Order: sequence, then structure tokens, then C-alpha cells
Amino acid sequence: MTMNRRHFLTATAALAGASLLPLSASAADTVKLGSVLDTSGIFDAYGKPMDMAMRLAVEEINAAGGLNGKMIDVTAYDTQSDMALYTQYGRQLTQQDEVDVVHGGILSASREAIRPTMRKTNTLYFYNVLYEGGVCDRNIFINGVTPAQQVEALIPFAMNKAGKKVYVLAADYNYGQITAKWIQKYVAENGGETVAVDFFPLDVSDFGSTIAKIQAADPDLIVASLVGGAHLSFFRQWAAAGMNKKIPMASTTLGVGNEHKVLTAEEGDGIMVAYNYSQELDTPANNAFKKKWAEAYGDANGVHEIAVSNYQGVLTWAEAVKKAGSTDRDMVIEALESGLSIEGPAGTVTVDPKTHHAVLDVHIMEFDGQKMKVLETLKQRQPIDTQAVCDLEANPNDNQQYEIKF
Amino acid sequence: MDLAAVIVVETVYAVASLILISAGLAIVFGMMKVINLAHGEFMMMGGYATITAVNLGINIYIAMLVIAPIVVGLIGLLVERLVIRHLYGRLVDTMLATWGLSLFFVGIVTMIFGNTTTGISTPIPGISIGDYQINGYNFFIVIISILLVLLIYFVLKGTRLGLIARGTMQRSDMAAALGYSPDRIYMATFFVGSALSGLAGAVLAPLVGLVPSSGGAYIAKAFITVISGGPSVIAGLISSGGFFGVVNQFFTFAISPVVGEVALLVSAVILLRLLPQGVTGRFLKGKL
Amino acid sequence: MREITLQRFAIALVIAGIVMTLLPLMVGTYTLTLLLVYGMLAMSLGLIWGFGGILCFGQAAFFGLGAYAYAIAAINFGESTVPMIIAVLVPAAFAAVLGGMMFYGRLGDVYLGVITLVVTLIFFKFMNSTAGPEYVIGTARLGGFNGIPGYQTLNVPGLPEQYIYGDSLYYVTFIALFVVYWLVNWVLQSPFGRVAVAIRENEQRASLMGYDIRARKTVLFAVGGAIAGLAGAFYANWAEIVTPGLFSLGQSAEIIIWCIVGGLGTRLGPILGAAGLAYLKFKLGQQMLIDNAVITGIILVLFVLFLPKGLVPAIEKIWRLSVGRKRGRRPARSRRGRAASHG
Amino acid sequence: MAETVLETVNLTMRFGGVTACDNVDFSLKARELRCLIGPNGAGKTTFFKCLTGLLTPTEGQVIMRGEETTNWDTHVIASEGVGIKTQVPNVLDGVSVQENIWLAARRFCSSADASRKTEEVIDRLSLSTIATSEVGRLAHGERQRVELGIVAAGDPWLVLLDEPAAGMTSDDVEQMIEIIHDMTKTAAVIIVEHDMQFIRSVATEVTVFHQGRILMEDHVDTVMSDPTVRNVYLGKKA
Repeated sequence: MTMNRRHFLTATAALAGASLLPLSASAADTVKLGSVLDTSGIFDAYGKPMDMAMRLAVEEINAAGGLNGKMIDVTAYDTQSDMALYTQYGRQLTQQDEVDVVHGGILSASREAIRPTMRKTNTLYFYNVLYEGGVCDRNIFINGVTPAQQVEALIPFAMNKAGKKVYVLAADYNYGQITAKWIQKYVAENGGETVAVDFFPLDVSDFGSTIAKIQAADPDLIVASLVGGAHLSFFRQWAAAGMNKKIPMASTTLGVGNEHKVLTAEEGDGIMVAYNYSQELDTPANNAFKKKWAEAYGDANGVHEIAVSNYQGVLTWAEAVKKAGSTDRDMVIEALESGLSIEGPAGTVTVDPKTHHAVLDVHIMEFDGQKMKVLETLKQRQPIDTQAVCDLEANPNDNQQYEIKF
Repeated sequence: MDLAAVIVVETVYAVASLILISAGLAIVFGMMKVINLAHGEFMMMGGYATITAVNLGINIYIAMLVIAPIVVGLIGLLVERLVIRHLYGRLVDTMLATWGLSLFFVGIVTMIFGNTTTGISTPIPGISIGDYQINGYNFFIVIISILLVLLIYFVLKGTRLGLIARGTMQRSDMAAALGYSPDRIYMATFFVGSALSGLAGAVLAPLVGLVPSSGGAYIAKAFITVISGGPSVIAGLISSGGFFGVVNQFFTFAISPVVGEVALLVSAVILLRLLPQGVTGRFLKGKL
Repeated sequence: MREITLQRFAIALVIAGIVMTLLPLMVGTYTLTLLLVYGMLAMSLGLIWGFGGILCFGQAAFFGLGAYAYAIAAINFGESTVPMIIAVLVPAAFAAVLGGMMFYGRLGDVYLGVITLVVTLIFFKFMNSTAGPEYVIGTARLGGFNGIPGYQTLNVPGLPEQYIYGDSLYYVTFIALFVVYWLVNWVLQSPFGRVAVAIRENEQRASLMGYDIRARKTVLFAVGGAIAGLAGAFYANWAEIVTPGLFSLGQSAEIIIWCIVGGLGTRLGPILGAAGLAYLKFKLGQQMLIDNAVITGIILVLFVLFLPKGLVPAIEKIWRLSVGRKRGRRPARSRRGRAASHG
Repeated sequence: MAETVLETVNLTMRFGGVTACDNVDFSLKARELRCLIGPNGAGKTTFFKCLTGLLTPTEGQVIMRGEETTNWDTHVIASEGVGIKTQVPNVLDGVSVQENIWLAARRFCSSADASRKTEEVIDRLSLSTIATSEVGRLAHGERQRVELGIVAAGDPWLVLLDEPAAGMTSDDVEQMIEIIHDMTKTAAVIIVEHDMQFIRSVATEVTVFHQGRILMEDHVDTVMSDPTVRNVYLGKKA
């Protein structure tokens, strides 16, 4: 959204007027954290563990004495997998509940629905999800893996294993569209050829014809950026046709919502992925985290990539509030931009001051018996895709999502 | 050449699955002039019944072909007794009430099973056609659909029950004249229709990731197929299922799955504009 | 007659004014604006279904079309006045074409239902698959699943810098709803509206009287489309993002439920049904105990079974039995749920 | 002699293999009162429906006041000043008697004139006691009368009535006959009827249909005494 200055000013003025207490004067004894996630509806496989992770992080912080002596108070809304409810609850959080920070949003659509509201109302916003990259906005911090961190590592690895002819399947919305372009770019850079790119709306669940088309194209490798429950059918039907034994597959999304545990071992085995987190990471930080999760929720089977991202996002924000000694938006942003870093279950996460994205570890993995087996670990990767287009230190007023161009 | 064979198989499969997902709705509509908008949810519950049974260690074929139809049929029976029977003869009201029921079932299943994608894998391995691998389960669905159509045909044509049913289809007071309580016949019909919906949902479950809202994907297609087919159950199902299946697959292969779906919908609008009583309202009149 | 109408208008104006000022004391204007938008949307279906006997399963198509038309036009024009007009005209024109096709084709109720439903599905599928950069109208990307954010929202006509938002948007929407409500009232009292009721009651008789029912239904359908489009435009201004979800079957279902619960064939019923149920849904969204859909579903089933005429007629009846009888006023026309069973 | 206002030429209507109307040539003069009679399935109602545009004939023409109306829609024929009453009472059940008649009158004049016309018709058909009642709640005879009121409200020059006396009490019938005679002051009237008692009391010219054709046309008394007619039509009764 191109921000209109006048609009922005009047909106802020009106808000300040409407709220008797200005935002900075959080004289109350609590710090207010707002959360908007799909904890029901078709995306709840992503949202529920994210919600649990957020609450776990808040509990820990409160148990350790809170932030600067104040307890964190959570205001959470369930957006029911309905994009329209994001704007509604987003505004409720900023205008009625007047929270100090908002963590949330899952699909890129939901992020774009609330980002303008957050910016307009000067509410600090954390989007803690793996995504297509390119968002450049001083008010938002993103700690999810971006294509340069993920695709750039995954594609050469997979092509090395499988071959040069790549067939791309992607979800038909901005995540899929942009990620597909990144995939094409890295395929070309590694001397391969993209034979076809097919996009599927999120409700497509019959892939019979696609599977026949893929065979007609006869690629060496499939790269799938498919999203949500309906698209899971593709992997089932692929395996049912016996294709999983014939053509290797890599995915930029499968496993983010623990899909490898929904698919059977026979269906999933061998699919290559690259993420920041795996339950199988055998590090003291991860083991401790899984133990805490199990204590809070029974068992740690539900933990997944973006739940951990959300957990790390809350920790990062908390760290910055402590460092700033305040919840004032500008002071917290300054603290975050100082190159702040935390140790999360998935390793070190450092805020990149230039892009407000994260520098983090990426693991190349393979599905094996409903687990994600780590094959290779790439330490502290920079979000170079966004860095190439976005520099918030030089242009703090930039506000757009860049798309890769060829 | 192999690709052509694959396309033919996929098209036959598309037709068969349309017939399968529409059969339960068609019987209820043909016999009772009731449009059950909770049909998709009945299918979804058939899927869940199957998955639950399989997870309990029951053989997948028994789960699909026996348990799911019975469970969903019983749910249908309950629905008929509690809601539908108060609304006979009020077409629009039954549509609204069953729409309400569909929301209700989505909610209930969400509360019981959670809103996460579940599923089971297909029990049949892939089959090779020349250089192509094809989902072997497709053939299973085609066979089930053919058996289903034959079964409906013989029941309607060859049994006393079918005679009563056909009489009721033409004139609802016929059954009463023959000395059968229409109330009982409607009850039985709704049970059978629901059971078929459950069967369809069960048989399709291994192909899709199942969520409580899965029913929505089926109802529109089933609704269109049944209405476009018109008053005759079998002839209507086969003609409109055949037509839409071919249109859908043609555009799917030629362009993309989305265009295939849109082509199906557009052709439905055109078809209904040209034949406002459905295919069998105009042609094949009086056929089963 | 005329004096009574004027008097009633004056009373309604005063009541509306009081309601408009009191409501924000109880509920936030942000939520209220949405309830008003839904009220207007329900009124559009209430008009064509309750008074014209046309059961449209796809009223959401016109709502979504209005919202999208507004968003696309607003991006291209950068000023909201023309887009608001376009957002009314585009759905109205589309409804006229679609309605003409259906009514001149003499389609029965159920077939009409299927076609409107299918058209909504087509919009939904199409809009969902427009994420690619090739789907552009003027300078506006259609955006696919993500929808279109970041367009010019409502401004004072001619002054694109003077935004109407927040509380002001609530007041403007309220006034718009009031104006549309009275326009609908006026239409219903006019010969056109009375003939529409005649067509609902008995199509054959209406045509034996010499009325061209196909043309009249088409016009009524287009009017319904226009109102739904206006509601869509206000929605676009409220949400500041339009998504394909506007075309979803669930949205169409909700509009029908609002009308049934509020009372079909009444003027106020659909508006109250919409506002009440939307508020309930909003409140339910904040609890986790019981799934939202369960409650909506049960409400619909119970109403169809036990109160098919809806709340407003039921309340009217109780009112008449307890108070109204003494005053000997002309009883409000009872609808006997005919429209519902006719479809 | 008055001019011919309605004429059919070779009017034929086939349904599949059945020919319901077979080459019917028929004509009617202004302000004439004519009854169509014949046994069940003789083609009277089909003929009637072809005249009103409810059916489009397979062959032949319908000509009204010199204009061919064969393929016209019902509402166009009706708005030319043809008042039509169908076999089953066809009224607007959910609204008042007044509203029914007003709507019929409004097609041909302004709202104010329609209101005047409504009062006049209500008066003429003695409907004033039930003027504000909802039509759906009235007795059968009253509903038939309301429908005649709807027909009369349009000031038609041609009135087509399909079984107006069906299911009425003798008092009702008497009143009905009076209304019909009243109508013939300004309009030609065609009545499709079974009830010979009724036709006798109307005392008029009749056209006898048999097997889709016109068997004979004459005054009711002549027709009644004709042996052929007695044979095909009244044979069962006699």
C-alpha cells in the first residue's frame, strides 16, 4: 500500500485522540502482546502450534520476571482461516486493545492484509513465517526463511542428486508465484532447465491430469511449493501412481506444517526440503525446548518450523524490549536494529538491520520414516534476496514488497 | 499413444467420480424431490468413518464398503427423522435446513477430529501404461461406479422395492395407493441416499487430504450434475456426469485444472439455459 | 396517504438519528460499520427474494463484484467518487444480463438457484487464479488469493486527500443504509414494487394481467445487484482489502441465513438478521469452546423448522396480540411463508 | 352486423402423436357471447390456451382485431385488452382483494385512475365486504368472483373464461351469469364450460368441440336437440 502522508497523519492523530492514554505512556503494569493466527479453519495445522509456541514463550518470560518488571498480557484472536477477519482483528488489536506489539499472520495474504494497519497505527509488527521474501517496511520484522536462504541451498542440492530437468508446481498466490520465480532463477544458475511451471489454486485437490502431464514432460526433478490441506492430495496421488519411486522431489513447503507426519513413510520418504528447524535437530537448545513444550502440552509432536519461528520471534522482541528498557516502538526498533541476536531452538537468529529480516541456520533435510533427517547444515545464512532490493537504513520510509524480476 | 491412453483413463475416471459423488444426491432428489445440501458433509463423514475404522485396525475395504455407508446411513436416518420429514414438499426450506445441517456437521467434526488434514494411503499400487505410471486406484473407483449404477438399475427395475420406488418417483401418492406408507418409503430412501453419499466419501478418502470442510468441494459438483441430469436418476447421472467429466478433463489437459473446473461450471450454465429441465427433462424422458 | 408517509418518514428519521448516535456507545464504530454493510447486503437479497420471490444462491457474486469494481476503479482513478458509482453500476449491469438470461430462459426456481450458485463459484475460482502479473486492469493487479490491498478509500467527493474513515465512515454508511432503506420502501410502495409482489404471489396471474414478468424480474434482480454492489463498495472501504473470499459459498449462505432469521418479506428483518448474526459470529470468534459453524448451523435449522417466517414477523405478531389489537390498525400483511416455499 | 374481433385459421396443436386441436377455424364478433362445449379431451382447453398465448400452436393463426397474435406472449395479448380467467382460480393469494383488482387495473391506467377503477369494480361485483381480506383466506366462490373482478378491471374488449362456474353454489352461479351479461355490454366473451345447466341459463350461441375439431356451431337449444351432439357429448348422461 502506498502510504498517503495526510492519511497517515490524520489516522495517527485520531488514534491518539481516541485513546486517552497515548501509546507510549503504557503506564499500566503489563506489556500487551497481540496475536492474530488461524487457530481454526483450513490453515489451523499451521496456526495452532504457532499459538502454542507464542504462549509458551510468554509464559517463560513471565516466569522469569517479565519484561522490565512488567508481565506480558496476551490478547489473541482466531482469524478462522478467513482473510477478511485479519483486517478486522488487526484493527481491533491496534485501535481498541492498543497492544504494544503484534505477532501473527500466516499466509502472505494475511500479512498483506494487516501490514498497512500496523504501519498506520505505529504498532510494531512481527511476521514469523517462512515466506517469499522482499517485504521492505521499517515497521515489520520477519524471521522466517526466505528463498535465497532456502531455495538457493535446496535447488543445487536436489539437482545434484536428481538431474537438470526441473518441473515446478506451486500454489497460485503470491507466495507460490514469487517462489516459483526464485526456483526458476536458481535452476538456471545451476545449469538446469525448468521444463514447466504449473500453478494450483489452494482448493485444487485432484492432480490426476497433472501427474500424467508431468510424465509426458519427463523431468528429472519435481519442485513443489504447494500449500495447505487440499494440496496435500498431490503427494498422496503422486505416491499412489507409484511416481515417488521414479522421479525425486523437493519441496519448499512440505513439512512446515508437519505434513511429513500426515503422509505415511512410504508416501513421504525421500522428499528433500530445507528449513531452519527440524524436530530431529539434536542440539541442547532444541532438546530443552521440546522438553518444555512436552511439559506444557503433553508431547512435542506438534512442533513445526513456523511454530519455532513464532517462538523465536517473541523471544527476539522480548530481548529488544529489555535492551531498550521500554516498549516504545521507535526505541524497540532501534534496539532490534543494533544487530540483536538470540539463541532459539533452531540456533542463532540475528536481526539484519538493513532488511529487518533474519540471519539464521538452514538445514537441508530428507523425509525418512515420517521424520526430517538432517543431511547438511548451512550456518548463518543472510537474506540476500531481500538485501539486494531493500535497505531500510538508507530508505527508512520504504514501504513495499519487492518482486524478483528477470 | 500412451499419453492418449492415459488421457482416456483419466477422463473415464473423471466421469466415474462425478457419478459416484452425485449418486446419493440423485436418489434423494429423484425420489423425494429433496435437495440435500448436507450431501458433501455426508461424504466427508464417510471419509472420517473410514479413516477412524482403518486406524482401529479394520481392513480398509470393509471400512470403505461396509462401515462408512452404514455409519453415514444411520446419521442420515437420524437427520430424516428429526428434520427432513417435517419439511416434505417444501423444496426451498429443505435446501435451507440441510444447508444448516452441513454447517453443523462441519463444526461437529471439527470439534471431534480437529481441523487438520488427515488421510490414509491408497491400498492399490500404481499401474504402468507403456511409459506412464497411473494411479491404480482410479480403476477401483471406475469399477465401483459401474457396479453402483448397475445396482441402482437392477434394484429399480427388478425388485418390488424398485417398483414402489419408481411409482413414488412419478407420483408421490402412488405408494399410499399401493398400501405402503410414504413416510416409511421416504425414510428408507433417505437412508439409502445417505449411505451412498457415505460410500462415495469413503471410496474417495484415500485420494485426498481430508478436512472437515472437504464436503464443500463436492456439493457444488454433485448439485450441478444432478440438476443438469434432470428427473431420471440413472440416465440423468450418466448423461450429465459423462458430459461434465469430458468437458472438465478436456480443458484440464488442454490448459490447466482451474480452466477445467471453470469450463465445467460455464458449460453447466449454458446447458441449463438451453435445457431448463435438465438433460432427461428433454431427452430420454421416462427412462430410469 | 401522502401525509402519513411523510409523517412516518419523519418519525423514522428521528429514530434512525437516535439509533445512529446511541449505537457507538455500545459497540465500536469499526464493528458497527461492518454490521451496517451486512445489513445493506441482506436488504438486497431481502428485496428480490422476500418481495420478488427470486431465490438467489449467489448474492455474494454481486457483493464481491461491487467490492472488486470499487477497488480496481479506485486504484486507477485515485479518487473515490467515480469508483463508488462504478461499484453500483457494474454489479447492476451484470445482474441485468444474468437475470435476463435466466428469466427469459424461463428457468425454474431450483435451476435459478444452481445457476446463481455456479456463477458465484466461477467468480471465486477465477479470482483465486489471478495471482500472476498478467492479470491487470489498468494499473490494478487482481492479486489472486491475496486479493487487492492498498487502494484509495472513501474520500470527500472531489478532495482525494480528505479521507472518510473510522467514525466518519460509520456515519456515512449509516446514512447510506437509511437512504437505501427508504428507496427500497419507496420502490415497494410504487406500482413497480406492488407488481413485483404480484409476480411473487402468482406469476401466471401477473402475466395474465398483462405484466411482462421476465422484464420486471430482470429489473428487480438488477436493483438487488446494485444494492449488493453498493454494500460491496462500502465493505471495500471498511476492510481496505478485497479478497476472493467475498465470492465464497459461505458468504452466499450467510446472506440467505440472515434473511430467513430476520424475516422474509419484511423490510427491516433482513437488516436486523444480518446485524444480529454477524455480531454473534464476531463474538463467537473470540471463544474457543464451541465451533462457530455448529451454532450458525443449529440456528438455521431451528428457524426453518420452528420459525420459518423469521423473527420480525414473530415479534410483530406478539406485538399485535398484546398491544396492537386495541388500536385497530390495519394488520400488517402476513406472508405465511409463501415466498419461502415458492422460492 | 358487428365486426369480427377474433378469428383462428387452421389452428392445429399437436403434442407428440396426439392432435389436440385439428384445423380449427373459428370466429367471434364484437360483444358476442359464445360457449365452447365438448366432452373431456375434446380440445377446448387446448384451443383456449392457444388463444391466450399459454401455448403456441403447431400450425395455423390466431387473429385478433385484424392483427396476428399467434406467437405473442400471454402478457402481450393480455395487455392488448384481453381479460383471461384460467381453469383453476388464478389469483394473488397473499394480498388483499383490493390489491388484486388494483394491480389488474393499473396495467391500463395511472395509479389514481386504477384506484377509482378498483372501487368501481368492487362495487359492481359486490366485493366490498371482503375488499380488505387476504384472497388466500376466502371461500372458493369468492375467489372466482375476485378473479372475474381482475378480468373486469382491465376494461377488456375480449374476455376468455375457462370454467367460471366450476365448484360454485347456485347463488354464486346466478351472480356470475349476471356479471357475464354485464361484461357483454362492452366485450366479446368466450366461455369454456362443461356444465350444461350453466350454459342453458346463459342461453347463447355454442361451439361444440369433438376430437379436436368443431362439430357444430349454433344456438344452445338447437345444439341440445341435435342427435349427433347428444350422441357424442350427452350420450353418457342421457
